[in-house]
Amino acid sequence: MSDAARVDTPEQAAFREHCRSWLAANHPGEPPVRLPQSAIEIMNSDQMDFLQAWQKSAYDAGLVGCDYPKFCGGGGHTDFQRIANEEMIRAKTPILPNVIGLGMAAPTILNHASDELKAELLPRLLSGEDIWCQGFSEPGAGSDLASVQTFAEPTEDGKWVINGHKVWTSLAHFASWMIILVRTDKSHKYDGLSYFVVPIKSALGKGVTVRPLIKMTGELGFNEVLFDNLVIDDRMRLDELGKGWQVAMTTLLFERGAGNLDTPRAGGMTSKASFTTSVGAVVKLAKETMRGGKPVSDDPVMRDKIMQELVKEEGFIHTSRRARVPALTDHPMRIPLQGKLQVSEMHQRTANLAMEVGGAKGSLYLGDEAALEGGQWTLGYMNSFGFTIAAGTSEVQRNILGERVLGLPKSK
Amino acid sequence: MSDAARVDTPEQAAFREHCRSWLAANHPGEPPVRLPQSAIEIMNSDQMDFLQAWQKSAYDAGLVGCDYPKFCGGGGHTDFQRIANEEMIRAKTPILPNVIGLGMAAPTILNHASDELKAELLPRLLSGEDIWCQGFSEPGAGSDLASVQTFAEPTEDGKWVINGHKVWTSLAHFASWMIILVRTDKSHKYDGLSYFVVPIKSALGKGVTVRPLIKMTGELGFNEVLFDNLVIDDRMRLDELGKGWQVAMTTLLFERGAGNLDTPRAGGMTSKASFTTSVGAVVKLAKETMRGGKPVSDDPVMRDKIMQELVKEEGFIHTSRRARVPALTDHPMRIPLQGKLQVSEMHQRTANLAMEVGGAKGSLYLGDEAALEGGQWTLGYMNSFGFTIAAGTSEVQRNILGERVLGLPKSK
Amino acid sequence: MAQPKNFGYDDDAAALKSQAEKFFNDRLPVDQLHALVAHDSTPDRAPVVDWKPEIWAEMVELGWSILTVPEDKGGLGLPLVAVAGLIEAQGKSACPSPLLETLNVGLVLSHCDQADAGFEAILEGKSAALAFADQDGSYEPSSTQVAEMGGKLNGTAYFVQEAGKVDALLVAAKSAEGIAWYWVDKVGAGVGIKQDAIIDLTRDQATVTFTDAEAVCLGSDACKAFNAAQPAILALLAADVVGSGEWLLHTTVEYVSVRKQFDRPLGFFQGVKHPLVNVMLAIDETKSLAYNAACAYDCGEPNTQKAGHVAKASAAETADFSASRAVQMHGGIGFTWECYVHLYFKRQMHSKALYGDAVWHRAKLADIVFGPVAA
Amino acid sequence: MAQPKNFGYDDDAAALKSQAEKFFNDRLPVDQLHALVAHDSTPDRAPVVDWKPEIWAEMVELGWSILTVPEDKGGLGLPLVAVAGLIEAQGKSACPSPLLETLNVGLVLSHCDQADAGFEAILEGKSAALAFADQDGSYEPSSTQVAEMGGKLNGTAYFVQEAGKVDALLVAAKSAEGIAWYWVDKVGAGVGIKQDAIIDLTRDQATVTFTDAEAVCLGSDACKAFNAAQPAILALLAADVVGSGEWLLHTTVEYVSVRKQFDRPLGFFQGVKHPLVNVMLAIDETKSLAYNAACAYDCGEPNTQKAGHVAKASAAETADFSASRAVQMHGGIGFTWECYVHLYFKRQMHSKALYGDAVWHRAKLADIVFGPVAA
Repeated sequence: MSDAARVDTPEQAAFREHCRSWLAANHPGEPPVRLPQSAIEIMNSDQMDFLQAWQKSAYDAGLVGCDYPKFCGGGGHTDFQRIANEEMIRAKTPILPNVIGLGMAAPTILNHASDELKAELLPRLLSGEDIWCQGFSEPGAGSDLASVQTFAEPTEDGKWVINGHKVWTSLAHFASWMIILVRTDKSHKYDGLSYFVVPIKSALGKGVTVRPLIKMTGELGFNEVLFDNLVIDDRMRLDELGKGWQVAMTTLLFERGAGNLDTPRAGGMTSKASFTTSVGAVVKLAKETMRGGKPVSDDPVMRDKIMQELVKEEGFIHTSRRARVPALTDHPMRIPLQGKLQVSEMHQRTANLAMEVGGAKGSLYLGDEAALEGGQWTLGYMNSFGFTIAAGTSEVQRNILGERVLGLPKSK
Repeated sequence: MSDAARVDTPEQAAFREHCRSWLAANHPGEPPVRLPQSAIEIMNSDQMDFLQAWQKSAYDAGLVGCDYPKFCGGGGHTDFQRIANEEMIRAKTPILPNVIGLGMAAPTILNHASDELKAELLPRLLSGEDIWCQGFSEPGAGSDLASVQTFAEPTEDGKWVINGHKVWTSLAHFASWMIILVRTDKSHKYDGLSYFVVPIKSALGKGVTVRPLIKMTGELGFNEVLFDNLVIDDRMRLDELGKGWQVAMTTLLFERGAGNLDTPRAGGMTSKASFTTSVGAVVKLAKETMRGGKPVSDDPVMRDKIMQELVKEEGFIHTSRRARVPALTDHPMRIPLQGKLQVSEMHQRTANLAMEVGGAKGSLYLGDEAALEGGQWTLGYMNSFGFTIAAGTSEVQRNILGERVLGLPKSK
Repeated sequence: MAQPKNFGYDDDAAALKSQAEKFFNDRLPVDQLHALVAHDSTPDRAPVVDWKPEIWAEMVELGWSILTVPEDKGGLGLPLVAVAGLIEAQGKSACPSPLLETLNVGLVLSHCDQADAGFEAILEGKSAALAFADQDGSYEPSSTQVAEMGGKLNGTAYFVQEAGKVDALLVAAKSAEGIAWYWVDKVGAGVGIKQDAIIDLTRDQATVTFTDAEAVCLGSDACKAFNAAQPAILALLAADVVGSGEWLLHTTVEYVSVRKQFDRPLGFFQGVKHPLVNVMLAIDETKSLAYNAACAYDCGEPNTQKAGHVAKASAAETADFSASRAVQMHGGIGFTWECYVHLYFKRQMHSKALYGDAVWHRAKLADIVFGPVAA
Repeated sequence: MAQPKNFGYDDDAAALKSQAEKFFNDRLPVDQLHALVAHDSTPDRAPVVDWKPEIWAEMVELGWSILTVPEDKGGLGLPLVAVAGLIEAQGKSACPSPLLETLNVGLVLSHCDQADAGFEAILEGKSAALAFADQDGSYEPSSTQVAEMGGKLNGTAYFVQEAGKVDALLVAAKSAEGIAWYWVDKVGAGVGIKQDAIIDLTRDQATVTFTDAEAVCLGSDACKAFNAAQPAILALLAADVVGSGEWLLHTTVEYVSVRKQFDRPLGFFQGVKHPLVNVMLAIDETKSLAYNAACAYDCGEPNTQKAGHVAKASAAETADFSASRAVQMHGGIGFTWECYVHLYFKRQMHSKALYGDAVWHRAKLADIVFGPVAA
C-alpha cells in the first residue's frame, strides 16, 4: 500500500481504487504523435485532439473536477482531486490540455461568477471540450499587471465594447474562451479594472484576431490577441464594477500554486514516455551517459552537483508537504507563495544540470538521434525560462515574498 | 629575472635593485608581538610601535611615497611605487600601518590642498609618524554618504566650529589627523558639504572624543569620534566651499582602488609569517589537511571548489593587469570600479573555503593550537565582512557599476 | 511505517515547542545571553565555558533531557519530530546547554545492546556527550583514537561538544572485540578536558584525553549504533540551524525595515530584499528536511539514512548563508561585538561542519543514490 | 619569454579588431543574421547549414584564415592576442563561418612535424576543421574512433565543428605507429557527413564517417600537437564567448533602460541591475583570462597549459550565465523567436561544453596545481 493511500478515508480509498482500475483499463497508451512537455506548447491539432480526447475520457470517468459542485459539472466531493492527481501521475498518463482553464479560469469562476454562469461554463471547461486562455499581459503590462490598457467601454444598451492588445496568451489559438482583465476607468490604476469571461473562438474575425508567437524553442505556445470593438454582455463580467483587480488576484493565487483547491493534474508522460524534469531523471541520465570510458555517475564532482539538486528537490517536496501542517508553518502565505518561484527555478537548474551531464551532447536538439532523451532536456531548459518569466518573473516573486511574507517595504 | 623586472626602464631597474638589497639587509624579521591581518585591526601600542618603526625605516630608504613630489616629502619619481610595492610584497615585509593616510588622505591632499598644506602634512604622513583616519560615515550616513549631518559652522573670525558624530573610524585611536566630510549648508544635500583635514590627537579631550568599537572578531579597529565645538582654521579646508562632495569622490576613488596613483603597499607577513588570504594558501592548506586518512587535496569535489576560486583569482589578477591596456578595455571606469567589490568578495569566499577545507577545525579560533593557521582563516573570514561593508557595501558597489559603467537608471 | 502527512507533528509537539520558546525567552533573552557569553571580547583569550547551570537544571526538571530515552526504558514516548521542535526553539534562543548532546547520547544508546546504565544516568538528570571524533574531525566511530583494554580507556577524543558542561561521556573506543561505546564519568580519574578555543560563544567543545579511565561498555557495536542514530542526530542539528536561522532572518528583516539610507528603508531595495527572501527559502528548505528526517526516523522508514544526510547537507548551507547575509545586510552595525548578530553568526559557522559538512553528507548521499564509485 | 604587461596587444591588434567589428557590422548586421539562420523555426526540422560563403570569401581575402599559419610557413606573424581580438569580434557578430575552426587547424598544424601540405591548403584559401572527438564528446585525440591503415581512414569522428562549411578535415586517427593527424579532402570519396541537429543556429556540427577515405599524414604525434595547441584553441573560444557575452549584455542593458514596469525603467530595480553587473564582471573575468592565455601562448610561458584551462573554465560559466540572464531580464520578449537574443543564447549554450566544459577543465587544472589524485 502506498504512503499516500494510508491516510485515505474509506470513501477516498474507494475512489482511489476506482481511479486505479479505470486508469489500468483506459490509459491511452503511447501517443501516435510527438507530444509537447506541457500543454502550453501544443502546436497542432493532432496533438490537441489526442489530449482533448484524453481529458474528456478522464472527466467522464470522474477523475477531473471531482471537488467541484455537481451543478458545475463536478463530482461534488471533497479532497478527491488530490487522489485522482496522484493516481494519474503515478500512471504516467498524458497531460491535461486545458491547463489554463483548470488551473486559473475554473477556480476564479467558482469564486466569483453567478451560479448561472458557473453551470453554463464549467462542465465543458472541466471536460476539456472548451479550451480556455488568459488575457492578462499586454505589451506594456507584464510584471506590472495593473497597468493594463485594454479598454472596455459601456454601451447604451448595457453591454461592453472591448478594444486592446493582449500578449503571451497561451493556448489562444485553440481556445473557445478567455478570462480577461480590462480597464473600465482610466483615472484609477488598481480600482479601474474589470474582469470578464469572453467567448473568443466564436468571435474570430469578428472583433478578435489571434496571432501566434513563436518561442525561442521554435515551438508555438502563446499568442497575441487583438480586440477590435468586440461587444460583450454585461453578464460575462465577474467583478463588482471596478473590482477586477481583486478577481485577478484569485486567478494569480491559483496560478502561483497558492490556491485552496487542487488543480486537476495528470501526466509525466511525453513523447518519450519516461521523461520528466526531475533529479531522478538526471540520476538516470548520469548513470547512462559515458565520458572517458566511465559513467558520469562515477565522477565525484558531478555526483556532488546532482546531490545539490536532490537536496533542493527534496526540500521542495517536503516544504509543499509542510504547507499542510499549520503547526509547522509560520506566516500562512510563506510556503504557498514560494511554489511557482521554487518549481520554475528548480526545473531550470535541473535541466541545465542534465545538459552538463550530457557534455557535448547538451546542445543536440530535437530530431538528433544522439540528443539527450531526444533533446527533451535541451528543450526543457529553454522552456524553463517561460516559467521563470511568466505569471510574475522570479524577480517579482521575490518582491511578493519579501513584501507579503517578510513585511519588507514595497520596492516600487 | 622576474616577470615584472623585464619591462623596467634602466632607472626603474636600478631602483628595484636598491629595494631588494635594502630589504635583504633591513627586513625587520619575525615581529616580537602578534600582528593583525591588516592595519585597521591594530589593537595596541606594541603593535603600532613596531609597524610605525617599520614604515619610517622604509620611508627613509625611499620605498614609501616614491612617486610624490619632493617638496611633499616624496621621492619625485614616476612609477617607482609600484616597484617598491612589488618588492616589499615579495620580501614578505610587515604591512604599513598608515593605510588610511597613504591610500586616501595623501592622494586627496595632493589633488586638493594648497602647496603649503601639502608640504606641512605629507612628509609625516608618508613616514608614518602621523597616523591618519577618515571621518566620513555617521550613524545615519553609511552607504548614503551624502547625508552626513556633522556640521561645521563659520565663526566671525573666519574659523569653523565642528559638531557631530562619526563612526567606523578606523585607526582613530592612534591617529593624529583626520580627513573629514562635514555639512556647511543644510539646504542642499550634495552641494552643502565641505572637506577638512583636522588635527584630532592634539584636540583629544578638547573638543574631540574617541571611543573604540569592538568588532565581531573581538578585535579593535574602528571607533566613534565625537566632535563638540572643535574650532578649526579655514586653511584646513580642501574644497571650494560647498564642493566637499567632489573632494570626497577623490578619496573614494582611491579607496575603491580606482585612483591613478599607486598606493604604497607592503606585507603579506603577519604573526604567522607565511599567511596570506590567497587561493595558493588554500591549496597549501588542502595539501596539509587530512580527512579520512587522505589529504583534502585528493578529494575531487574540494579540488573543484578550490579551482573555481583559482579561476576567479586569476581572473581578477589579469583584469587588474588589463586595466592598464586601454585597447583592451571598454568604459574607462569599468575595471577600476570593480576592484573593491571583487577583492572583498574574493577574500570572503576564499576564507570561507579555507574553513571548509578545515572541516571541524574551521571553527577553532585564535589561541587554539589546532586551529587552521592559528585561526587566521577564521579571523579573516569574519573580517572579510568589514571589507564587503565598508567604503560602500557590495550592494552599493553594484549600483555604482550598473549606473556609471552600464548606464542603467539610478536605483534611488 | 509510512510517514504521516503531518510529519507526526501533533498538538503535544506544538505545545512543547511553544513551551520551550516561552521558557528560553523568559530565562535567557538575547541581551542576557550576550552579557553571559560575550563579556570578554579578547580575541585570543583562553576558552571558557559560559552557561547557566540553573537553567539547565530547570530543563532537566521539565523532562527535556530524557526525551530520547525510549519509552520502555523510562522515557516519555514523544516522537523525534517533537524533540526537533524543542531544539529549533533552543537554536532560536542560542541558549548554552548540554541538551542537544544529551539527547544525542540518548539516541545512540537507543541502538546499543546493553545501554541500561546509560539510560538510568540520563533519567537521574545526568547530562552526557558523545566522544568519538578523530583529530581530523571525522565524525565516525570507526576512526576513534581511543582504545579500551580491561575496562580502561586510553587515547584522545576530539571535537567533543559541550564537554565543559556534561557529567558523563559516551566514548567510542577500539577493543579486541571491535569498536564499542563506553560510559565514562567526566569527573572520574584519568579524564583530561582541554577546552578548545572555538568561535561559537554559545557552545563549548573540548579535546578529551583518557589515561586509564574507568569505563563501562554500553554498546558492543559502536558503528552500527551510531549509524542507526545518525539520521536523528542530524535532524536535530538541522532543527537547531533552522532556529538560529530564523532569529537571524527576523532580526535582519526588522533592522532593514527601520534603517534608512537614500531616504528609504534598506528593505525597499531589491539588493537587500531578494537576498533576504533567499535566506527565507533556504531556512524553509532545511526546516522541511529536518522534520522530514525526524519523521522518517520516527517511522523507521527505509530511506531514513538518506533523509538524515539530506537534512544536514541542507543545514550546512543554510547555516552559512543565513549567517553571512545577516551580517552583510546589517552593514557596519552587524559587524560589531555589541550587536547580537555575531552570536548567531558564530553559532551557525560552528554548526556548519559539526557532524559532517555539506560536501561530506552529499558524498554519503551519492553513495546511497548512485552506489559507491567503482574502484 | 615573460608576458608583456600589455598582453602584447599592440596597435596592429587593435586595428584588426576594429576592422573586424566594422566588417561584421557591415556584412551581417543582426537583423540579417536572424533572417539568414532563423528562417525556419520548426523545432524538429532537419539540420541545415545556413551561412554566406561570399562573406567567408572576403574574410579569406582579408587574410584572416591564415592568421595561425606560422610566419616561416607563409603566415602573417600576428600574435595570438591579435587573433583573439578578431574572434571576439566574430563572437559579437555571431557570423556563421569556418574561421575559428580553420584557425584551430592552423594551430594544431603548427605543432605537427610534417604539416606543410596543410599550411599550403590554408594559404590557398581552404578552410578546415578538426575531427577527433569520440562519441561521448571527449575532445582528446587519444580517444579518437578513427583508424588509419595504408593511407586510408575508417571510422567516425563526432562533434566536428563547421563540418558543413569547411573544405578539409584534420583527422586524428589511430595507426600502427600511434595516433597521428591526417588531412582529408571533405568532398573526397569515403567521407560521409551527417549534420547534427544542434540548438546553435549560427554554427554547424556534424558526425563524419570515413570509409577507406584517402588521407595524408601531417603530424605523427597527434596528442603532443593537440596538447601544445590546446591553450590557444581555448583562448580563442573564450574570446568568442566574450564577444557573444558582450552582445547579450549590451542588448539587455539597452532593453532594461527603455522597458518600463511599475512606472520605472526595469534597470532601476536592483533585482535587474545587480545581475547585469554580475554578468559584466563574469565577462571581464573571461576576457582577461582569454587574452592572458593567448599572451601566455605567444610567449611560450611554462604556465600556458594552466592559462588555457583557466580561460575555458571561466568561459563555460560565463557563456551560461550571460545567456541565462539575458533571456530572463528581457522577460517575455526575450523568450520569442523574433527577438535576436535567442541566437546568442544558443551560441553560448553550444560554446559551454565545446572543447571541454568547466568541470573538465577545472579537473585538468587541479591536476596541474595539486598533481593527480593518488590512486
